[in-house]
Amino acid sequence: MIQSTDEKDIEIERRFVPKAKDINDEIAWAQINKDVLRSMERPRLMYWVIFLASLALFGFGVYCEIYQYQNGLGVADLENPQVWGLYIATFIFWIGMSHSGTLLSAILHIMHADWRKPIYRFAEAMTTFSLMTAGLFVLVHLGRVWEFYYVVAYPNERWAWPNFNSPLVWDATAIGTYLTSSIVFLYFGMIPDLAICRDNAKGVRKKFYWLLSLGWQGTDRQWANFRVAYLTVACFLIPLAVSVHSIVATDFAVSQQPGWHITSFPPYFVAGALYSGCAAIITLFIVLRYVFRFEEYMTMPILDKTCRLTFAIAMVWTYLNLVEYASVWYGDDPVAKQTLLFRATGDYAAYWWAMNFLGSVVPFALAFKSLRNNIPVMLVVSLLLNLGMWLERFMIVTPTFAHGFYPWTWTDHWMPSWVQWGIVAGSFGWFSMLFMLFCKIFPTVSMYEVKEMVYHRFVARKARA
Amino acid sequence: MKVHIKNILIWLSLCCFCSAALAEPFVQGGPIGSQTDDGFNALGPVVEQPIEFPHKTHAGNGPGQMNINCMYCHTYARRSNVSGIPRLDKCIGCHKMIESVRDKPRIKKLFEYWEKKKPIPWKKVHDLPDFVRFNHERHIQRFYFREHRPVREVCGYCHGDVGSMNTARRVKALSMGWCVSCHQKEHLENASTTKTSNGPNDCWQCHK
Amino acid sequence: MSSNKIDRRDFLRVLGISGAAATLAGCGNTSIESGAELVESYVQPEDFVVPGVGVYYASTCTQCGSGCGIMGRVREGRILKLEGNPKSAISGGKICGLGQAGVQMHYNPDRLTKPMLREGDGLKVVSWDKAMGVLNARLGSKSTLSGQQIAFLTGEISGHQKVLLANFLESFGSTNHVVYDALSPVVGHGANKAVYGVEQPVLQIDKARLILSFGNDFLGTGPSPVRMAAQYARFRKAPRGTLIQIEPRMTLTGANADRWYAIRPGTEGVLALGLAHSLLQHPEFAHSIPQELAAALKPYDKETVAEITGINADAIPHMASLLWEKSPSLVISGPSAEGHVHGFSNATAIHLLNLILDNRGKTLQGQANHPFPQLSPAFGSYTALAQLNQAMSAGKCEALLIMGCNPAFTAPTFVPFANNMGKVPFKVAFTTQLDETSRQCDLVLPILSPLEDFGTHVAGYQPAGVELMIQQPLMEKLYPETRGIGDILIDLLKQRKPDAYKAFPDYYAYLKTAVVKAKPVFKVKESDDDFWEDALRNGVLRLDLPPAPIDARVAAIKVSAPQATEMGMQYPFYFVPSVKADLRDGRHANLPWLQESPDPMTSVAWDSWVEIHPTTATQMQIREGDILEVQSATGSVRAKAYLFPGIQPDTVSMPVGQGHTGYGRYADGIGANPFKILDPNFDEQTGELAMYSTRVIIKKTGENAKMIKDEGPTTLQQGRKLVVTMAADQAELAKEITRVTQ
Amino acid sequence: MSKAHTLALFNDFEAAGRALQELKVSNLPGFRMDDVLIKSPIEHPELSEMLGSRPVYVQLYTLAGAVLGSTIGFTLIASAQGNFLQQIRGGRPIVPIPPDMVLTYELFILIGVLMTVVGCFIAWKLPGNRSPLYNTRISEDKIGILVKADPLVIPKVNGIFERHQPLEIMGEQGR
Amino acid sequence: MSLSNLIKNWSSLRVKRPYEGQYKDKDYKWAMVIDLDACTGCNACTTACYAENNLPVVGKEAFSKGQAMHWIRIERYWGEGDALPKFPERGAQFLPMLCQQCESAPCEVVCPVGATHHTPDGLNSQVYNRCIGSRYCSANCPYKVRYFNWWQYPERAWPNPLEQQLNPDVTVRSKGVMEKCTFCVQRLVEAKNRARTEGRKVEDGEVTTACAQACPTSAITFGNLADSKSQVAKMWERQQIDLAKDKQEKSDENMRGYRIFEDLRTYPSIVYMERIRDLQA
Repeated sequence: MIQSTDEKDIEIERRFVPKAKDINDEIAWAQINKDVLRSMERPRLMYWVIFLASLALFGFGVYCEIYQYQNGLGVADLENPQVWGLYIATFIFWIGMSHSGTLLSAILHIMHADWRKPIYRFAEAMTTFSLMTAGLFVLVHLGRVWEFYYVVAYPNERWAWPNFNSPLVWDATAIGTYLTSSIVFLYFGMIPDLAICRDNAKGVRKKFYWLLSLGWQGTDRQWANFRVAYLTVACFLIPLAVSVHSIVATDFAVSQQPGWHITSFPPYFVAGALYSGCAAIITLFIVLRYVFRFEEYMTMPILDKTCRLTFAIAMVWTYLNLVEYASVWYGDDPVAKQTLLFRATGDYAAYWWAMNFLGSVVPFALAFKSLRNNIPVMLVVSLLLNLGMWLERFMIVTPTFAHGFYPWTWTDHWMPSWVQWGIVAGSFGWFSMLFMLFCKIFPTVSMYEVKEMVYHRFVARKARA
Repeated sequence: MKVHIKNILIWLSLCCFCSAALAEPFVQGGPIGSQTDDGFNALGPVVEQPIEFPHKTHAGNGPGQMNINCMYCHTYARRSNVSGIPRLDKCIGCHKMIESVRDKPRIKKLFEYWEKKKPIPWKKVHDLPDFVRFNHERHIQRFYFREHRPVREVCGYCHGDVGSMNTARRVKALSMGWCVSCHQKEHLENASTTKTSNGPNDCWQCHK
Repeated sequence: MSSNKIDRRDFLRVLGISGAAATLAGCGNTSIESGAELVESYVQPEDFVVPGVGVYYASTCTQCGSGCGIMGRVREGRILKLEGNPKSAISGGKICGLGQAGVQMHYNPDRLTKPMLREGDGLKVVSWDKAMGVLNARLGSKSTLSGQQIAFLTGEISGHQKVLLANFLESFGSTNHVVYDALSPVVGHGANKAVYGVEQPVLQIDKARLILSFGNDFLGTGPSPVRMAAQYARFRKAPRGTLIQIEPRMTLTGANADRWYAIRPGTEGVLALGLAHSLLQHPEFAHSIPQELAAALKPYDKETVAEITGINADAIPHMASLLWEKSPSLVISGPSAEGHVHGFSNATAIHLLNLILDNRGKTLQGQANHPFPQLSPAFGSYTALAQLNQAMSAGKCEALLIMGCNPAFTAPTFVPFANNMGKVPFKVAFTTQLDETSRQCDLVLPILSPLEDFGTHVAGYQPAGVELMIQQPLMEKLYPETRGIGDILIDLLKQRKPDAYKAFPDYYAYLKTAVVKAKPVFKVKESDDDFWEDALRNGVLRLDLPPAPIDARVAAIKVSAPQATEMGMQYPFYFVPSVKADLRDGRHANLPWLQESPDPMTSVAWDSWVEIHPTTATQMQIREGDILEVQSATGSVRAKAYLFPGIQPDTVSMPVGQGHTGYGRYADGIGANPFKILDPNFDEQTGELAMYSTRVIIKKTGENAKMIKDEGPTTLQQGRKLVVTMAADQAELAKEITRVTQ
Repeated sequence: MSKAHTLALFNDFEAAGRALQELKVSNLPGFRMDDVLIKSPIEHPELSEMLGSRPVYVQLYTLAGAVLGSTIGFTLIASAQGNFLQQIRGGRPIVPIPPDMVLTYELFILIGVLMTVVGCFIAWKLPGNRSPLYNTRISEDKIGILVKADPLVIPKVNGIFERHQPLEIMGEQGR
Repeated sequence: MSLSNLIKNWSSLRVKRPYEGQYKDKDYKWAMVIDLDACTGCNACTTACYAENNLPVVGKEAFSKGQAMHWIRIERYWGEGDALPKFPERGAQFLPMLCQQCESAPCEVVCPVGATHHTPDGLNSQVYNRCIGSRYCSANCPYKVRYFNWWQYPERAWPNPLEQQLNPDVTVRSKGVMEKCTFCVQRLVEAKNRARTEGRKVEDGEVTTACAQACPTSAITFGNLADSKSQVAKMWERQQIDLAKDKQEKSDENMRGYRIFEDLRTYPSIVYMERIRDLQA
């Protein structure tokens, strides 16, 4: 019973066959191995350009952080009450970015959307690295980073525990859980591919992959357990991802501050997270496709699908955004209303309007097929969407501080100092550096899943014929 | 199937053990005054003092030792936050009467300071961090004056058996967990009652 | 104080502390360290000295002339904090911010620690022997100086220091004790003297039901702000009094007024006469003043007055009606009314209202008769400085001794004091810290801070009875090479008049003897030593004396026809220098707490600013933070604009006290000095500088900088219920439980 | 009794399937279908089905982990909150249920995920020796069938393999 | 210990505060009344606080960036109503704003390390050496009365010998630590210890805060709300303010007491008394 000849099965199969050809299903499996493994060898010049640029950015960020560490957070021009600045805004941004990996690998996996297969690996890597970046921001943000271990719940000679009521502790736990689970998920799903690497590597690399592949031989027992475990972890990961960003939202929503004390914040944050993550996937899709010559795998139809998904999420976000405004506007809280009005008309109005434009209007570019298939346009659009999403976070954090409950301490014109910008830029460098390193060490395209994809399509096509 | 259930049982018991260890994380200290090992012993460094003061001779209760009450010299302990170092004229008050040891090098040094009217630069042995407010007065009042515990026991709980040392040396960890381990114990309110209470658990009682 | 009568100075010496250094290690260090720090250890302390326990000593605050009694908290030999001394009626156990900062003057990092002698262009550190050698050579027994060749320039000074100083000058045959105060109260004193027969009548603020204040900032910069604030608090309790303040620029007192009127600067007298005119319409008051005076008031009808003063015509009869409804009332004049060319007549016109309303003896009383008038303070005046300046310029001054004032900073441009100092061959400054004036001197002697030195003070304004305030050291001297001014003077006097002073080994002995000599006045039966100990313990020697009556010299009040001030087109704005209660004339600009303490009205700190009315600013298109050039006929300064609604629209205002150039790290380079743009206008009667009569023009420089202020971008409550105001007729103060001071 | 291994490599699933089918019906003595392992670059459930039921127990571990995570999570957090240094915060109860639920939820997931993976590793019998017969082409595109059987039967098995055009047959003496 | 404690005291660990009559059975509940009609805005309290609590002087640069550290600040508002009047005819409105020591403080819940919590005396405490500087408390404070050490002040603010003025009873805060008004807890602890040694409770008037002590008009009254005979308790009662209510039911509308942002359910410990202006004048 190797292939189904049953008419009914074919019928069902056909209904789900996409019109566009996601991938060339006649591609040889050996070719897949060859193409992907090639990406881990000597790269294009562009790789080095990106890598060195990231390294330089990261270096500058490190310099800023050392400067800030030595002199105190005053160098960041933070003040009372503008106490968080870009750090928390960017923290949320990176946390949000991490949600795309889960979306692609877990949600779409459960829903059997197999077009995700060539691109989910790097999305997952993005999840992991953006979480690591977000974690860095927590540390950068702390006034006494050398005492950060006070947040960790462990028995100690002080007999003191963290405050479990604090959303920041929930944050720490949730992010810790998410990071651990993402790394486990990324690694676990990579084991068959690591075996491929092991089988094709030499020397130290072989030892390395040998160790990591945990003796994978592709036996039926391994596959069966692997499938179940992978699916289970994926199922865990979906509520986890939702909970993580909901918890980040509670950082704001549980407080009483105007502009934060909004019930719809958790779904709003989750939608924003998926949105920015998808936009980032488009960006990285285009970059990887070019840098590693993955045109065969990261095909235009897949980009098209990703863009359509992004557009759908953009509309969800837009809706939730409007819900937020509406609930404040029609709510009975004059202070919250005042803060909303300040966002729209005050010193930060330009950013607010830009955020709404970039977040809700620009994604309409994704609605046009001709634009979707234009790679340079998509690169620009995805970057703009990301900028919009970053501005969203900035507009959540800053105006509430600038125009909160207490008029005496309003800071209408506050802007961050170069140190903050430097650290934010450095975080992008750090992320992209890690990502580039990952691409050199691990297969960016899931070989075994692409093989599966190719195989199933091939079989289905033959059956149809 | 069986092997899996066995594995799971091993894991479960391991986790239960861990959780019990975490939920009940700390061993109890001994009762106050006991010199027993309460798990918070930490021998501090030897501190070089300007005069190597023999606590053993003054406060020890062995033969030939004088067994002086701690608070005879450390007079501030019962009325101030700090126990204080004895004032110089206190030392001189006795030692000008004791001719027999007058020529000992340490006593000579003492009189040198006295003649110059210079205070002796004693160094702190039990130096708590600057954000901690430890009140000697309250502890002495509670355990010495109301509960009538022996002075060696009351002082010795934190300072160790000073009567067996020359210059004092820290023997306890003085960590927060140690303080709390004692504060959470039930202590008699005074000598003539069975009513007990524990130390304050208000952070601002000790942190300033 | 102690049983074995150990001497106070011995006590400080014998304490002999080691290891009392304050620690800066904050909360960063969590480790237990052994042997890193020293224990506080004593040689032979008093029994009550317990490490870890603070002890309070009484003394006297010298931060301003009010003479508040203070208590200093001393621990481990260090003075930590000052509180009010409840035994003194002047402070009543309270203290102002200025007084609190006394410890910072004492611990100031820029304090002078060693004597300095001029060598070429600069001052060089020398030993005391050398410094005293120079001083003795010029002023000692072999001195060739005599008579008015020698001048001693001080700020407001009282008590035995003043006596000693006079004795010192007298030994040269000189009476040249020049007292200078940039914020001189002399015009007001003169007007008081002319109308009431006393220089400083006691204001019974708490007894008044209505206070009408013409620019008198008695809560901020008055003669005794702490005492008056306490009285003000009682004034506001049931039955609640009403405060009306009339001034061109809102002072702290104006900010607390029930009704605040902005008046055109210099026209306060016109308004007062207008009010008098209005009051005389009332039958009760119609015959309270001589007929010819009443006739002279005829032209002061409300329309005329309103046009001149810029105050709504209807407000004048309204105020008058309030004045006759709420009796007893109290009408007071203040510096902004007095600092004009016709300031004296402004003040007398204001006093006329009190006479009409018959407030004498009710809310306005004379000070108790002074048993020791020689200790009373000498008040500084501009004229004294101008005369000295003239003498210096003419080369008649051979030796100039300076203490406690800084004319190089505060003197206006047309008194080139700093330049003329060059013409004086020998200039000595006695100071705790180098300032602009002492930097010009040949010899600078570091004196003890007020918290290290003995002294006595008698406040010029004695609110209840008479208090002789005792100042005593609160800690051992911080720097070994500093000496008390008293000791230096005694040293010199011993050379000048050996017979009279050889009995006193030092100033302490002199002071003790002098105070003990006053024992009979206080009618106590203790021994001399006990009396002295008690005086030190209490910090104050009180005499409960009845208030003296005051006169009503209506004849002193001259009424001319109402005149409008001319509107100079070249300099369209009135210029009102404002005084910040913390910095005064700038002598406290070196104290960081006071620099950081925001101005109550604008919340600006660490800076100078130009207050300008929002309407005017809108017309001139000035935004907050625009750097303006304020130019008078005399000079110009630059400062940031601050849009301030509490100011008369034709007026701009700048705070004095900033703009130092040689007064230590906290004062230098902060703001601008508006003393330097004051015009040479003088009071017609007393010849004093009319500080509030300068006219300026405002020029935009096109630059803009961030305002250094505490408040946010809004000055409104934005609908938050932060400060809620209740109408007085709704409040039921009598039913409330309140804390009544004293 | 020692067993021997043999591994046959096939070009595609069809060939491997046919070979398996034949093995299944061959009823060779000293050979059990349980001892057959398929090694393939991708999962092929239909092929695995032919080997008979091979249950997966990973879910059990998941369940155990999830239960443990939630119970430990709650007890740990609540007892830490209820220790001697208990302090009221923000007027809330000292042991507030909603925040503890949030944290319990996270621990439930964390330990669930970790136990799942650990369960999978246990099912893979890690750390243990892998079968020595392996060909790197399996990870590329070939399908291998590994048979563990009585050494005497091995030639017969190989014979069956030979009938289905294997690419290669590897043999080795096993334990 | 903790697990058994949890089981033994489960019901008490589940109690929410404040509840009515919460402080009747307690020894201390520190509270304050500030009479805005008596406050003249003179800033004496601010300077007194600097002296008592080792507040660093941040200097011109930091002050201009809004990094000032005044635990008690005097705010000045202008009249509100039909737009801004041409002149502020009724004077300025001064408001001394300090930590309100909320019974249900928004800052306490959110501190990740529990550096701020509620003491049994009803104070909102801040333990400096526990603070890691996440600044969440400040973000969540509606009154914005928490101040963060943006710079390493110990070296900057007290050049020798200014550091000798430092109060040894109060920690000098290093960079990265949040701080705020403590109601001069060092004085309270000292008074309580003294009282306990003498076997009594702290009496009314025995201890007060630096600001209340300095205030020339005695606008600030400080005391123990749990002691019904204390001045503060009497004032609260007469002003008809109940600590445990978020909306006061006053039978006498003319009583001036109110609490700021009461409707946020922070249950502040400071009652302000309305400023009075004679509108006939």
